[in-house]
Amino acid sequence: MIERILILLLMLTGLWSIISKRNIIKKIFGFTLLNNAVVMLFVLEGSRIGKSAPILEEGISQVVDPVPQALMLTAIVIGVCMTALALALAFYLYKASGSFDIRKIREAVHDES
Amino acid sequence: MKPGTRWTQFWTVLSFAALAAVLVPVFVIDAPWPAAARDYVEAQGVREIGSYNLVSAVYLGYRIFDTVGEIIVLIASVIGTVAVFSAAGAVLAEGYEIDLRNMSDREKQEIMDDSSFTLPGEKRHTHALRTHLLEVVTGVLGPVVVLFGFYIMVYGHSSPGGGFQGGVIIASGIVFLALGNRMESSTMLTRPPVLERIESAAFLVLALASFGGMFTGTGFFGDFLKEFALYPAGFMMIMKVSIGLIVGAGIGYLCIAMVGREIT
Amino acid sequence: MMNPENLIFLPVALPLAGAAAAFCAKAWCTGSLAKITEYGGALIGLALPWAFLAAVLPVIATGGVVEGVIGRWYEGIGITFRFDGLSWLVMVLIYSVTTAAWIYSLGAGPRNASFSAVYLILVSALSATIMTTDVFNLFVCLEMAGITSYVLIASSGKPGAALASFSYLLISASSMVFFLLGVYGLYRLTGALSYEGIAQGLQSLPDGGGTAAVVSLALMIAAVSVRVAVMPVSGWLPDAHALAPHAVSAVLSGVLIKVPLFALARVMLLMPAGMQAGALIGYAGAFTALFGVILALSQKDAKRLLAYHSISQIGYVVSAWGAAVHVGVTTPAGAALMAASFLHGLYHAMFKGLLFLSIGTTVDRTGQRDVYQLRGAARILRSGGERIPVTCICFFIGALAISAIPPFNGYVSKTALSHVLSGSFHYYLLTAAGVGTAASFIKLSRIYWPQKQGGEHSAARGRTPASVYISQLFLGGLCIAGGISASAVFAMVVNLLSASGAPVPEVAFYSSANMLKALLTVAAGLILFLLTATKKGGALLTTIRTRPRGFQDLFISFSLAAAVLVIWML
Amino acid sequence: MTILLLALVLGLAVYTVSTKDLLHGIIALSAISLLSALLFYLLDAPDVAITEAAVGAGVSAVIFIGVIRYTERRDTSE
Repeated sequence: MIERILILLLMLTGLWSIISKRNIIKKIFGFTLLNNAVVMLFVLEGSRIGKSAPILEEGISQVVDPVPQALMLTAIVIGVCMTALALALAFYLYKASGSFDIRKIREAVHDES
Repeated sequence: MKPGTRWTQFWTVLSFAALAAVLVPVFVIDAPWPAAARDYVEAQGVREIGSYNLVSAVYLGYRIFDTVGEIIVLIASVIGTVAVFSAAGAVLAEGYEIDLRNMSDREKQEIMDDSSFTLPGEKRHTHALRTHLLEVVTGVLGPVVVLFGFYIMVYGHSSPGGGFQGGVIIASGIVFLALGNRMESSTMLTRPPVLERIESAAFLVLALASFGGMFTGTGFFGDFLKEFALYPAGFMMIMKVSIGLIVGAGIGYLCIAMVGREIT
Repeated sequence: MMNPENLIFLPVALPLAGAAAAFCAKAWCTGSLAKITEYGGALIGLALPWAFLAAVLPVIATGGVVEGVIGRWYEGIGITFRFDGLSWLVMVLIYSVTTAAWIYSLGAGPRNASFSAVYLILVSALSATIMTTDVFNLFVCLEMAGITSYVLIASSGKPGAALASFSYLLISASSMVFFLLGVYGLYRLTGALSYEGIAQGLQSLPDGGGTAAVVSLALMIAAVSVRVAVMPVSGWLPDAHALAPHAVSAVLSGVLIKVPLFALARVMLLMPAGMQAGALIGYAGAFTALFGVILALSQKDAKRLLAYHSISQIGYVVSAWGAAVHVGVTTPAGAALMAASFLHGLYHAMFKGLLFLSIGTTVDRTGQRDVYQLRGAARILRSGGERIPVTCICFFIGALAISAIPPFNGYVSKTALSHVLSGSFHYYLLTAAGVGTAASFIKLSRIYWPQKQGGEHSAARGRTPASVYISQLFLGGLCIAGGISASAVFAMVVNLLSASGAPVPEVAFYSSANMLKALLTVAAGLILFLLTATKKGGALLTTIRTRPRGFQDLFISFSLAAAVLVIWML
Repeated sequence: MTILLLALVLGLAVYTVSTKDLLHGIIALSAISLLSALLFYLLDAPDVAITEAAVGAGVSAVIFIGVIRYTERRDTSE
């Protein structure tokens, strides 16, 4: 129970970073934390049943549920792909506006409308 | 302070608190974990997929399409990231194509400085992190790391590991090669066009392999080598190797792009 | 191979193979061989699926539903795809617009093999999104469609597009994390990922899953709503759609915001609370239609105006869709609502795609995007080698269709919508939105009016490529055909959607009352337009246009929308 | 043990979000990835642990640093 509350707090930290920070790199940090928190939650709860890692060898039974682990492999990779693209765009925006501050970027980019 | 700012802060806090309150019920579920899927995979996984690592059995067998989707996300991300970077003026990985013989020492030094690992605000001399030692060690370690990546990739059915993990290790090996050999003798493997060829060819293999099962009665992304039984988990091997090559070449390309030099 | 269980995967597999071929063309081939490989890949990915769609129509039309598990594994773990009437119809939507937009991109750019590869991946992901019946696979498919759209938006190379792509990426990737949390909740409770397994699992639980299940579903719905751009969470859309390359704008507005919506319909039927949520989303959609059109009317950038219209029109689709989910899709009333909703989605894809392509051609040619500045566009287009004013005619077809003038397709779908929604609260909001639509298109069509003073626009050089005209004529033809064959198409959509053969509601499309209503709407629109052209109206529009918009607002509205949705469903 | 690790992760996350030096934030983020890899190993998920270590501490750190080194390191907003 305490573990899950800690993960919830981790998730909220990430969300807070996305919502309230003006530096776009900080926002990307927040997204990474958010993604990590869900991965941790899945794996933590997935290991509730079973006693050993899901690799069948002699005399091993009662493994943990392999499905959430397989899902989380996918989620981790998708998260890092999004992070990479977001960073590339952040880099581009920095080159275009000279700042990581979202308000300055918006001012620099959106002067036409 | 502008008049709107406090109002925005109020809404920020309110919405944050509302979402936090809403999330709590999901986090406090205390029902017993459903074991149906686990029991099925534990009983049938080895027989059906041929993999002792049950995570691999799910990842590369039962739910192969999720994995393929993830790899496609990776491919699109690499294409997009590299395109955005070059649009931003960072001409990538230029260092490998430069002919050093006709350059003066000062130009060489500039390239060295540009391609160093220095960060803005660093007080040390510009290429302090890029020592001769680093070059030698990474250059020698590179091939070993690539080999180790292949090992992880191929043996994922009986031990932790698999296509993706092996691919990431291969990518780091490629980056090692790039760091080690960049000035004197360039390796084929660290050239972006070569990496792109590997990536695209592996993607084509992956896409064509998905059709195989349609002719042998196992369906889309089905195990069409089941009847031939050349090797346990033969289809899984094709998937693993092509995924590993896509990931290795793609992430290697991405990382080389990141440590490449900038021309503005 | 001809086994139907294999065939249904072809719309996913063929574009994927095409994308691989296009990617190989970039890496391996040079010169004309590269072009041949790339076009071959596009042919595989965009043309062959049409043959498939034609081939399976007889099966689907008789109420047949084909289900297939990928790799024929055990369906408790494997990924099940379902091909039914809804999938067939949405695929027609996907392929008609994506084919036209790809042809357009040949002439007007972005013209390279990477673009084709990413574009074909997008097509494949969209086809998978509508067919999948597995929550985690839906997550993966949405992410696939998402990342390709971020890349395509950013590919226009403008800083504004990069910012739009960044905002869209961050809000939609973050909301997808909450989607994943919803998947966790459902898997935690039921141990299943397929819709069928989840529904059974929830039924066997004592309290149907309780609060946790409802919250999980609400998080998933809120996350998908971000993609659909229903009003509180639509802030990312105008910039993204206005600044993307024209061909991409057409696909984004036409296809990308609708496919997740119809995929969501399957998810919402998992539990009774989902039907509750349908009502709320329906109301949100009706308000979206009205507010979207007010914002559209105030814009001065031509493409941004169209982008706000996308929000408004998706509001029409969503309002009927929400009502359909609320009453249950399988009931006769629900089937009719769903059919009207889908029909408007399909027709909107066609005429909005057409509008984006023709306005895109115009602004490229004239180098001017401001609606208040640009005049005499038809003449400038003629100087680009356009003997017959194809672009101009196509624009007017699209504008008349979106303003619901008979006999174009927009009239048909809006008549169907007002028939099935008549008497409800939505109906009045949608009628008001129709007036605004007419007004804003009168405003937009002024760019083709003859110019009074001498031309100072820097017209682009060179001839407009033929593919630009082909794609516009293709979509324009579809708009007219959809309008003329109204009753037949509506009956076919109802039949395909209801599967059990629900009665087709008799809609008198070309009755005098409906025609009169269309005329009155346009007249009211003209009055509204004249009002906004006055000094006071113009000042009001400027106030609306220049209202502050922040990045934070996206997240604040997402959080609040999710919270409100949960409270509503409980 | 898991509680301890998670508390450490949470502390690092707060540091990541609040620090003014983006490079420190990146290093803390990599440390979070390594700690969570350890956590996954303890929770009988070796595959996820390998992936998280390789991706979180390796690839994403390289990309973050690659961006930071061409731009700026200080968080100058606020």
